[in-house]
Amino acid sequence: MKKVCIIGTGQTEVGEHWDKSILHLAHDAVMSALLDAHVEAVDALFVGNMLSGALSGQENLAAAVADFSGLRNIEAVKTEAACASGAAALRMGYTAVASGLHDRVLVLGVEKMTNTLGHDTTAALGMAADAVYETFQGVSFTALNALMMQRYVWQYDVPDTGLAGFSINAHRNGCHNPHAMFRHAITEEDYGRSRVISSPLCVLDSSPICDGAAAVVLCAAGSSSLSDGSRHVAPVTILGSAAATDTLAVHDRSDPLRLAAVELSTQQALAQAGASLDDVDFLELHDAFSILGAMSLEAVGYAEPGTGWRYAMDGYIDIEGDLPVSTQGGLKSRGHPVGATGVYQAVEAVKQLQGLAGPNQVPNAALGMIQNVGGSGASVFTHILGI
Amino acid sequence: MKKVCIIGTGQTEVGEHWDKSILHLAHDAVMSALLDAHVEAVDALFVGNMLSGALSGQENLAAAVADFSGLRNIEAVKTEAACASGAAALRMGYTAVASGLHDRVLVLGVEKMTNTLGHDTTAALGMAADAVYETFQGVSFTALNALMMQRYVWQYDVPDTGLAGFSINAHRNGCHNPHAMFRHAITEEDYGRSRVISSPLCVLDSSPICDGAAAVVLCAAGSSSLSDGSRHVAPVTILGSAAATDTLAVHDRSDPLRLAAVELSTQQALAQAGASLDDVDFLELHDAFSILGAMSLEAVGYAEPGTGWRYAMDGYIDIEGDLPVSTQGGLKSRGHPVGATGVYQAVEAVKQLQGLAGPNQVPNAALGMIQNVGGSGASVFTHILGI
Amino acid sequence: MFVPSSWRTRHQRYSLIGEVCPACDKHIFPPRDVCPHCDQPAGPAHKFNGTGMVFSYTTLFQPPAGFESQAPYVVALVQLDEGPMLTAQLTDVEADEVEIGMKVEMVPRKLMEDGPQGQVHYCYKFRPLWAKAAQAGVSV
Amino acid sequence: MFVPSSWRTRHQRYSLIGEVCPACDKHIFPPRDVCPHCDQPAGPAHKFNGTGMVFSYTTLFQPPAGFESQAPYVVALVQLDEGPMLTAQLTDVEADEVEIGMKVEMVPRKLMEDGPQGQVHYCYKFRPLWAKAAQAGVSV
Ligand SMILES: [Zn+2]
Ligand SMILES: [Zn+2]
Repeated sequence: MKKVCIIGTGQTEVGEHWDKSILHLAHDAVMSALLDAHVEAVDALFVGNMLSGALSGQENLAAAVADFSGLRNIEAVKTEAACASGAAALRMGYTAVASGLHDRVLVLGVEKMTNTLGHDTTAALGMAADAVYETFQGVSFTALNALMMQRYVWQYDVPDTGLAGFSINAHRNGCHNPHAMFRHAITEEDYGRSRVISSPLCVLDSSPICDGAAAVVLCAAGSSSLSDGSRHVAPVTILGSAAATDTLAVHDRSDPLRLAAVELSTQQALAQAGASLDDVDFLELHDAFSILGAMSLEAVGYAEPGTGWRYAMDGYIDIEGDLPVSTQGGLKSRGHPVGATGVYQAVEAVKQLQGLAGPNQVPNAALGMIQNVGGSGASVFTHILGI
Repeated sequence: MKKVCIIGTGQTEVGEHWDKSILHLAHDAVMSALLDAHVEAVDALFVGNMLSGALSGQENLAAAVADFSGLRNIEAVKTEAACASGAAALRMGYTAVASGLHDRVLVLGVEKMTNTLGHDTTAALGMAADAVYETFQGVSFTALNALMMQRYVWQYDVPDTGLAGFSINAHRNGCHNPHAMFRHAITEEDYGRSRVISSPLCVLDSSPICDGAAAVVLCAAGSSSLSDGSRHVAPVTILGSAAATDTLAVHDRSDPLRLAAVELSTQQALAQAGASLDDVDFLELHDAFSILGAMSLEAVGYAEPGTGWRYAMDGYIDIEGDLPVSTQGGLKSRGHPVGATGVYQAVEAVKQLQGLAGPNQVPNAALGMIQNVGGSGASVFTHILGI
Repeated sequence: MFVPSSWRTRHQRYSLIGEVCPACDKHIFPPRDVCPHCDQPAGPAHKFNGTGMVFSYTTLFQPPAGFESQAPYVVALVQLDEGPMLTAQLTDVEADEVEIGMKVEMVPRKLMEDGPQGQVHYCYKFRPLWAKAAQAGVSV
Repeated sequence: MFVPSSWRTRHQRYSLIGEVCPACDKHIFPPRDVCPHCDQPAGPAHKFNGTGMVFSYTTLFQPPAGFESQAPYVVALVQLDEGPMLTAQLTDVEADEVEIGMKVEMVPRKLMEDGPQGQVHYCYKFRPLWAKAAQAGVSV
């Protein structure tokens, strides 16, 4: 297999883009990434997206994006793995280049969520869960996370604002990310006063409904694309790429508080990269809800079961901490445009590794892990990037 | 790149499976393919599907299928390229094995269309076209094909039942395919009397709304999977795989009667296979509508522009003809369960190459081309299989 | 919910019909083609007795489309006595009375309507087990 | 159609606002970020004069959801005088009077309603060009 590099990144601000269609958002990210990579054309386009059908009435999305962005006639495919659709596209792009099939590909994650009313969007997001035995019962996607959180808090005796640390950290980091949706800090008191959406889960446990698009250009190491003299930053290498699944429904897991697919894909990605958890300088995890932050820290292997929440409370995940997490605001503060999130994580990791992360720069960051979770843990993709 | 073989196939009967959910259909095809391949496990699952969200309320589909079919914890991704979603999954599976990333993968195409009322299904299929500038105008997907057909018939002076040959051929072949939805022959008179859906396009120009699932097991040549002594048929090799796109909207093409992406992907697939059109022993083309049959024969290169329809009238595409087309009934007679179709084509091509095509066997078939078209020509995947 | 899907799952939703695996004897709900415990073909139908325990619960204040008029309502992960867990609404109980470990029993109830002219969907819900005892005039 | 999408495309749908490419001078409809002819950034707004020719047409008898009450109706590929082609309904004309090559002109018309309480959507439709002449009392 060929070594695969990321040679350019692009991203739109995450937020409510009432004036932009899904194709306009996609185009903005595509153009920034091509510009950043100093290339005009690519061999193929992989688009991560979950909800273009439900929320924009548009399928055949990858061809639509290629057409609208002037990438005429190239191969274009959309990948769907619920909230992990973006990382799925990254992995398809990685595979296409690693195989030698293509020399240079573009990976795009895009989601347009502000086309519909709140409860329609809520229902559409529910399609990530079991349609008959979860969603049909009136359970929202948020409620599934609330069910995990309620049990977690009970089982591990977590105090009232015990999970606040993930959101506080995310918002602190998001303040300095010009592409983040929320750029204000929050306190434990704010968290404590936050409105409950699905008990015990509150607004400040939850990532927002938003629009966004992010893109990366991949090419094979040693490719002529890399030798362009005009490039002034070092390319980042994808050292590990892995995917795993778990039961679709939370209730079908022997332990609903264990993210088995996170565990498995982490181990596979680390093995491929020849790295251990100690080598990871920062972690972009899938903090769509605080509880996923805690359970992910445990499943990845940094924390024992039931202790993940403590790590967020004692500075461990700060930019200056042992393991910086969600360094550009994560899903909570940067925002979680569902199918785009996995590619935002890649864009942010590239900037960390290139030393371009601004006030949120992790000192001497050489190895980053990014993790994108689809559904309540059913589809998980882990990538390890290095410089 | 590694050489990729197909070592097992599975398919459900195409039809109206009121008693089966999308997951049950998927499971049936998955199990048949694993059984046929004499393997119990695979490394990854690629699922081609367009409408699971709109018509079953289920996304995260690949994880759902992996879970329901007992393929627990493996990588699973859904690919969407409208009606070409199945071939997109085949190409992703091909790439995963060719790269060396996986030794053995399962490619599934599945569509469940009989969950909704006719006009809702019609609207859902319209998502393959431009949501704002085509579908929103009240144009169905069928109507877009009717627009191409009307112009074609006018521009090339085609007689009233001039395009009948594709459907007649498809139905003749479908008679002998136990998995086909329609197993009755039709005549030119039947065609002439057929009810008009969108003028001049009639029912017998059009593939049916239906359910179905098909699967193939891929593995790397030289893999231990291949040396299983219990296998009694030779594996088929994927000699060429290519993808191309065109404008999403028919009205955006400089020549709306030219399928540019068909042309491009055919040339690329042939080049990779080191083959020419003369080497192709049979062609599974995307005859969702008769007009696509005619235009495809032209874009692939067998017929001059405006003459494709004649080839279907004079025996050229019969099983005994120069270029057998839609040898198991094609989309018209076997049926077109949208995202499953590309994988049905692969299953049928494998059987032709293995000499297992029964009454529809093409003598000495050694090289077959299969082509899957998404939207009105926007996404096209061409594969060349050989034995 | 789509009408054919509603029809296909009626036995599960009205009567908690699942399976017992012939290979490993584990109980399975909902029925599957493959046993999730031993990967063998799943087995003959089994009607669950309908009693279980609340594994977790939540009160929804932002319901998805179709459930707007019911909010707030309580949804739980219920572990059935025979083993499997499922997701279901709780009924006949105030949100603040629910706790993890609470014994519950299945009752078929109206779940939702697909709009004013649409199909009315029924499904299992669960209520506190003492309700049955209380109805029978028996103390628990 | 989704309300924000309807708002975003109002100028195109009510007034046929497209673009002229500053690099290659070609006319573009609908507006795009990239010129489909020369791949340069697409250009300033251009209001199309609204006349064109039927490139192809079809009468729909099986309409998609939302258009049931209108069927049968005629949809055409219309080539605008300035070059671009678009897909639109024909109006003020019987289905059997339509032919390829027929001159047409744009008229804004009601396209559909999102249900009895939903938004009413307006859009360009096209009618035979003689209608304009006839209204003005001019023979063509
Ligand atoms: Zn078992
Ligand atoms: Zn131009």
